[in-house]
Amino acid sequence: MKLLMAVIKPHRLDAVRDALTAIGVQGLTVTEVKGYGRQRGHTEVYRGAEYVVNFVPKVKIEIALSDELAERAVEAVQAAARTGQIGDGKIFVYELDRAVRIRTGETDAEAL
Amino acid sequence: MKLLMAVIKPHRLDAVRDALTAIGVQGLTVTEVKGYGRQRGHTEVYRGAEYVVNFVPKVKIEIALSDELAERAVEAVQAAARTGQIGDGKIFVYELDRAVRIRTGETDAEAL
Amino acid sequence: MKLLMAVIKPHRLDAVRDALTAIGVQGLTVTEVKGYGRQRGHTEVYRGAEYVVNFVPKVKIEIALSDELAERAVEAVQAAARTGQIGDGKIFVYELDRAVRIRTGETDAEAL
Amino acid sequence: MRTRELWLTVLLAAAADPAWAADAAALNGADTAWLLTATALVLFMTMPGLALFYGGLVRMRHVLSVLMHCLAIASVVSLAWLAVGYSLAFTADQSGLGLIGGLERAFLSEVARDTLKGTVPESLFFMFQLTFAVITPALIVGAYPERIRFSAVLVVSLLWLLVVYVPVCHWVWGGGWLAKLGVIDFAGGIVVHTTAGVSALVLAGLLGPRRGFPREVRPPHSPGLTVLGAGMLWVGWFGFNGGSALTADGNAAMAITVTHIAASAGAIAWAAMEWLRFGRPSVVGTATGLIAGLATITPAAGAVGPAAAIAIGLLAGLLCQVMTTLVKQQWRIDDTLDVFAVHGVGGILGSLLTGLFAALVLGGVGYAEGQNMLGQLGVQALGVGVVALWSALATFFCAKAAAALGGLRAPEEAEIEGLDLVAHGERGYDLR
Amino acid sequence: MRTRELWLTVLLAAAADPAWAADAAALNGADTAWLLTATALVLFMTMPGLALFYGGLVRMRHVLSVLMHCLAIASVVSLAWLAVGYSLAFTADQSGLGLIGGLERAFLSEVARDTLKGTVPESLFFMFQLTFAVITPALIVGAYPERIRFSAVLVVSLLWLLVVYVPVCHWVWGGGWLAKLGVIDFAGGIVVHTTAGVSALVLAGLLGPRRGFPREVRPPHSPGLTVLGAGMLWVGWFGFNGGSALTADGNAAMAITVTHIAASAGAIAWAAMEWLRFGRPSVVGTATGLIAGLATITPAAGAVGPAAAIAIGLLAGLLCQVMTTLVKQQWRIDDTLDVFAVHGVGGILGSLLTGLFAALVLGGVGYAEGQNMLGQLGVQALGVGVVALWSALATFFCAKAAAALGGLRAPEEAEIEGLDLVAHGERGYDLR
Amino acid sequence: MRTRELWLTVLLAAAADPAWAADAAALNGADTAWLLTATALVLFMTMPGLALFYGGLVRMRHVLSVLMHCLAIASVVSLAWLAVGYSLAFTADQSGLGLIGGLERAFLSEVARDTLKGTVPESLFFMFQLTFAVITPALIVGAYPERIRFSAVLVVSLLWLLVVYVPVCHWVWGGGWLAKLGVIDFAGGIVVHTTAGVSALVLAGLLGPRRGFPREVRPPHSPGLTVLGAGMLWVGWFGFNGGSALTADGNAAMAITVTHIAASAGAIAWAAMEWLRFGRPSVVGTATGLIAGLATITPAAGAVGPAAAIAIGLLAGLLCQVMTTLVKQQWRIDDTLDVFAVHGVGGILGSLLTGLFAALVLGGVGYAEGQNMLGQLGVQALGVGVVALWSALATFFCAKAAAALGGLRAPEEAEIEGLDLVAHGERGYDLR
Ligand SMILES: Nc1ncnc2c1ncn2[C@@H]1O[C@H](COP(=O)(O)OP(=O)(O)O)[C@@H](O)[C@H]1O
Ligand SMILES: Nc1ncnc2c1ncn2[C@@H]1O[C@H](COP(=O)(O)OP(=O)(O)O)[C@@H](O)[C@H]1O
Ligand SMILES: Nc1ncnc2c1ncn2[C@@H]1O[C@H](COP(=O)(O)OP(=O)(O)O)[C@@H](O)[C@H]1O
Repeated sequence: MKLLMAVIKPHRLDAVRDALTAIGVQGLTVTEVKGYGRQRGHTEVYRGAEYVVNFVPKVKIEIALSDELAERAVEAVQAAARTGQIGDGKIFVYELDRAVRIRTGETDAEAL
Repeated sequence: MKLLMAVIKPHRLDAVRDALTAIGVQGLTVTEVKGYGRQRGHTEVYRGAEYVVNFVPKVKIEIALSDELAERAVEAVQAAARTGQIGDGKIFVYELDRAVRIRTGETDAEAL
Repeated sequence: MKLLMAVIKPHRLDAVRDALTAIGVQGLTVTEVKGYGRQRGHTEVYRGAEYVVNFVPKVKIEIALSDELAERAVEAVQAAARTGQIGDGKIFVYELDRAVRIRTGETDAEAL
Repeated sequence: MRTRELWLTVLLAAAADPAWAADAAALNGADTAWLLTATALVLFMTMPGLALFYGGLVRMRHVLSVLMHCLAIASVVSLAWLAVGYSLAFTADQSGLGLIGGLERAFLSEVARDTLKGTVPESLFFMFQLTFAVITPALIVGAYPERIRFSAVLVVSLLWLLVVYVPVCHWVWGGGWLAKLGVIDFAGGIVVHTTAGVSALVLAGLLGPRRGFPREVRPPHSPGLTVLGAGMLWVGWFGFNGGSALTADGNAAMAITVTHIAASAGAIAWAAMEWLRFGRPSVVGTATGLIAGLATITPAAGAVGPAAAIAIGLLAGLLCQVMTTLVKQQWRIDDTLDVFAVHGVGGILGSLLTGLFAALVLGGVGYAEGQNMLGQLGVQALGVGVVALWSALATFFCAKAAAALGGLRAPEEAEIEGLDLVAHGERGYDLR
Repeated sequence: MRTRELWLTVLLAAAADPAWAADAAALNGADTAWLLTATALVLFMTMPGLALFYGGLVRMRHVLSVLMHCLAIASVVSLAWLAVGYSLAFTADQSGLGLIGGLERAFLSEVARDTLKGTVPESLFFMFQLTFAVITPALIVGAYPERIRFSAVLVVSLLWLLVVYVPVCHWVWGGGWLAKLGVIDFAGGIVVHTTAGVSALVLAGLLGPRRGFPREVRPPHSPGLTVLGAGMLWVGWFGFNGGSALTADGNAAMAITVTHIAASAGAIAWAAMEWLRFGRPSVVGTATGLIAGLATITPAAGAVGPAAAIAIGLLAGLLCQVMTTLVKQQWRIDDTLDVFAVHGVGGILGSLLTGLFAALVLGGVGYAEGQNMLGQLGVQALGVGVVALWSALATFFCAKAAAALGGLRAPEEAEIEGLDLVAHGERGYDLR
Repeated sequence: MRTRELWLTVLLAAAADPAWAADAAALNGADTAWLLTATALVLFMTMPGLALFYGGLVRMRHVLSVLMHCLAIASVVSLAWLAVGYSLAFTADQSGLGLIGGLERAFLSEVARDTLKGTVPESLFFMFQLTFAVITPALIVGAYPERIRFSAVLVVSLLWLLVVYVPVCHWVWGGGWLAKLGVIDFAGGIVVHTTAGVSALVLAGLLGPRRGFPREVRPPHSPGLTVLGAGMLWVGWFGFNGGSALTADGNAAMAITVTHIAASAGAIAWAAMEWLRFGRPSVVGTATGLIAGLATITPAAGAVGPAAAIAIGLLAGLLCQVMTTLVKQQWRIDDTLDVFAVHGVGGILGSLLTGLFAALVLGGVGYAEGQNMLGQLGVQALGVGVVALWSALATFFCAKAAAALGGLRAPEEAEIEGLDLVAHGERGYDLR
């Protein structure tokens, strides 16, 4: 099992979710985060002075997947999240040892 | 060392924390997240129209644990978070390479 | 590749980011979280009664790194986040299988 | 209550033409101007003042339900007041017992644009009183947030208006039996605060506490809203107490003066006591002390002087704080936003202190002819006691009726997920 | 409109000294006191009332832009009103056609501290009317949030003031042709709500919908702000309708009475219908019904009685709710905050109902001599129709002008990232 | 200041009965009605207006402390004003030097319900002035948020009231030496804004900047609150300046007119300059320009006409914006919420411009007999200069006293964790 974690632009969330649903992903978890990277933050004007805000609002999604789905999920996320502009974000994948569905106690692939 | 990550219903948080404390877990980190899964979101009425909100508020907890504790922690979380209704959430476990306590520089098991 | 995840005191964030930039880290992702650990929460007075709040505001940072940088990053974070007082937080490191830059499709080290 | 200027005009006019004179005697433009303003100020106290004051104190997931309770009460009570409430409260009791008025003024019938009540249009007097009829059941909202059914709010508030507020209003302000006994209640220590406070306690007891009470309740989700509401209540109270003079003169002016002073003293007393007890004063507490001072001066605002107002405010701040702890920690009654401890206790305390501080020697306006301090205190105690008892009994009945008609308490799921979402299909904040 | 008291003073004074008399006849302190207050109340409706009402309904990332729209309109329109608006609206038409006034009062020239208009200082009349001129284009803000260019807000609002508001105001309130026909519009059912509502619809159509409309729009980001704003509007409307009497007497008093009753009825009707349709009433809906009731009673507030106010409020709550669905779901016009459905429909409905409920038999003040119900209804319909048409046409022209001068619609990036950040360099909340 | 209507009544009455006449001459119901309202409006400016205006501008973790500062100042100053402040400011100086009044009115002694001051009850005059005494030290809150000790707020505010506000108020409004010289300060350009602004600068300097100033300070945590507060200040200012006429007549009317116009012009000027400098206007900036316009017109509101008000507002918006940058970026003084740049500079500018625009040829009311423009400008400059100097010196002393009594600055931990939690045990938002 894999865990796919992606940091994307907030307004791409719906598109990404649709793309994942299309390939059979049934659940995911979303967190609002702030990113720091090549994409610059913005400036805010405040009473005659400009201030720079370094962090950019992003959305992090986490999806637990069977190994087979993982590859396609990476592609799906990349395609749906892409705008072609700096700050589109990253996809990370790592190995999961276990997964449990709390309600039923089912584990691993069945838990997803 | 393991990292246990669980996505649960917000109002089970206190029960889960108590259950973990009971088996000797000393620390954990909590994040507010939104979940998408089998549990449907809700509808909101707004000036003569209904809108569907797909995401459900959830709480994510992350706990670094020694390998021995991990198994019992999974059980403890599952028991405490369970309401038996759809949307109770998931538990994921993965391997940690290292842990450091920032204050003291202690590492691994001692850091937890 | 590694993923370094650290839970730190919120007001150390800028210092940590600066320290990481100094050793060549180019991006990171920040989440607001609440921590539970040895550091006690606070009490709030409300109309003639005191209430205890157990959770402490913390900031979680996640950084994907090449294996080489990982060691130095752990040190940098530890040095910059440390105040010497209880509640300074933890650093966790785990293995990443893959990283993808969404904009370009670059992978692994190039994606960071 | 008339200004002297008007008297004069009348005197002069009376000579010229009797028909004109009667009319001219009646309408005082200045009183009307002030009462129009005061009416707006008292409406402002409920919507949005009280709604925000209470809304800030509850958990985030119930904030809209509290606003909804206040808004719904304001709307529904207004129509009920027009339909029968005003008439029952302010027309004469045919029986002569002074228990309840008649229906002559139902739907304001026979009230035209030029119908007067004292020196002001009767429609204005009706409106001013309406704003009091609205805020009183709205005060009770603080007893039951986070767990009541919305339908129960409507049923209880409407019934309560008719069986508690309207009769008590008639007894004290409508020329009823307490008025005849000479009870002093300038702006509602008995009619508003005692009734609401006692009823809140009863209702909270019947409804049962919130899940987790008292150990695991959460602090206010937005004290800033509460301070905003408290500021509005403070300002609005100038209309509440100042408008109760029904004239634009020194009575109104002194009423707002003592009102303001008591409010300040209440805030200071509460904050000081928190500072001593907990090492730091809170803004929610200070705002609560402010409201305690305001509630407590309310019956006295037409009768006492500024020095007495300081005493009244300080006592209010101290006693009401003690009572919040007592009710919640000792009695274990989840009167969630302390309606009884602040308004009930404040109203009762103020009504009694009015008997004391009305004394000329204490800077007050003195007693009616033939009355003395002891006598007045007795009358005040009687008034408070009977009204408290009646409020408790009648509220019990209202709650039982609501329980029969659809239930009192919201399902547990609503309490957990939030009344906002479950009862109203909305969320308080969508911050993205 | 003068109070009788004043009449009397005048009569007596006239004998003594004619010069004094003319002066004394003119200024009525009580009317002045009330109109000063009413002016403050109506300003309060726009800033902060309406700004918050609207601000709570949009997405978080656009909240400041909405506040900015209201603030900018208030500032810019105020200067334009001083420069030419007031004069064009309220001085006589030299042509005698009653289409538009002259420039004698541009920059309030010749208006000194003791210049009067009726019984009040002319500067006060100017200010009272200014607050109406401000809120009317501000109402239209609800048509275009989340996607309009800031420069377009300024251009459209200024042009619109001059080509729609000022002439219509002259026609109806400035002694123009509709006034001569005997149209009744006490406080702005035609001048304010019909103009704003119809123009909002046209503007929303020309601007196009928000991204994702109608399937993926988001619910209000902070209904609490909306309720706060609604409460302020409610209270402020006492100044709006009560002040329109221009006197502190029974006319003002009855105006606020029917205003309040219609508001309550509107809220109840809207909530009840939601309860039936969706199983639960929402606070945003209830507040919207309140505003619908207020808008609808506005033209009628000087002419109808309390029973009629209930009917007007209930009809408003029902019809306006139906219209929100119709406009958005059927017509597919993204009049985002329902300006047409609430204000436009409310204003039109109220203006027509005024013709009906002004009838003596229905508790109203009756018709002018020689007029009857049918005739009055005809005049009202004519007024509404012509004004709606003119508003639509002229707004089309304003929008085209703004499109030419810098564009109407903000770039897509601004819509996504938020107008707050992109157009104003700010964020609504920085919660850390 | 009396209305003519009243004059007439007096004339007629005088013939009839001299005893009545004296009395009738005195109380004017209309003036009283308006001043009751104005008093409520000015209290509204501080609580909740100013509290929110400032509260929105600070970091989230300090928001409640700012509200607490305003609330505590309002409460504590009110009692101090009752105890000695009012008497020292408004009774005659026995020495004849016009430096400070006596204690005859301490605790309002000898003031009954029918005691008059001019045409209004003295208790009302006391209350109206109280609201000014409250808001002035509350303005200074903007100088020291996010880092001051709560006890220092109390000590500084109380001392400052006694050594700065009360004497200056006596000099200018209490018949003191500046009044005798003929200084014009209609509603507080000198008494309120110059004193508060200069003192804020001194206090900010002594306290030292926030951690991270000026590079790493954070933008306002909730500009919406700030706009809400600004709207309340705008409306409340009608009471501030309009009420300062003390009469319900053309003086009050023209005062609110020029007030409103200057506010609008200030907002426009600030926004336009931001647009030019940064490519986009901000809502926080626009609201700040509005306040700058209001502060600047304050001394002039009784003396100038609408055209002058435009000029005053525009100059205010431009100069105050330049000064915010100057103070923070050049002088490096962390006057956190720009009290000096907005209120101090506005008050000084306005007080000087009053000397200019009072000229009859510029649409003003003209100078006192024997005075001309140059002379008046000289007097204004003298008044401003002396008051600024005295404010600076006396504030230095107040700050040192507070430093001795428990310290000025909060511990670093409180600055980092938030004054809300550390000093008051509360958090601004609990959004779950
Ligand atoms: N090394 C990293 N570790 C974790 N998150 C990162 C890392 N680099 C970038 N990110 C996240 O990805 C987001 C986008 O990265 P950025 O460098 O701005 O643009 P791009 O993805 O186009 O290269 C950042 O805002 C941050 O949240
Ligand atoms: N594959 C997944 N990866 C990550 N999180 C998931 C996944 N599936 C579900 N979740 C999380 O678990 C929550 C509960 O899942 P859901 O399918 O609604 O109910 P259940 O846990 O009863 O099967 C979701 O709201 C989401 O946050
Ligand atoms: N076992 C754990 N797993 C995950 N997070 C932890 C764990 N223990 C502590 N934390 C996080 O680290 C923070 C600091 O820990 P704490 O025990 O308070 O102090 P210290 O880091 O000084 O030992 C906690 O608030 C929590 O967020």
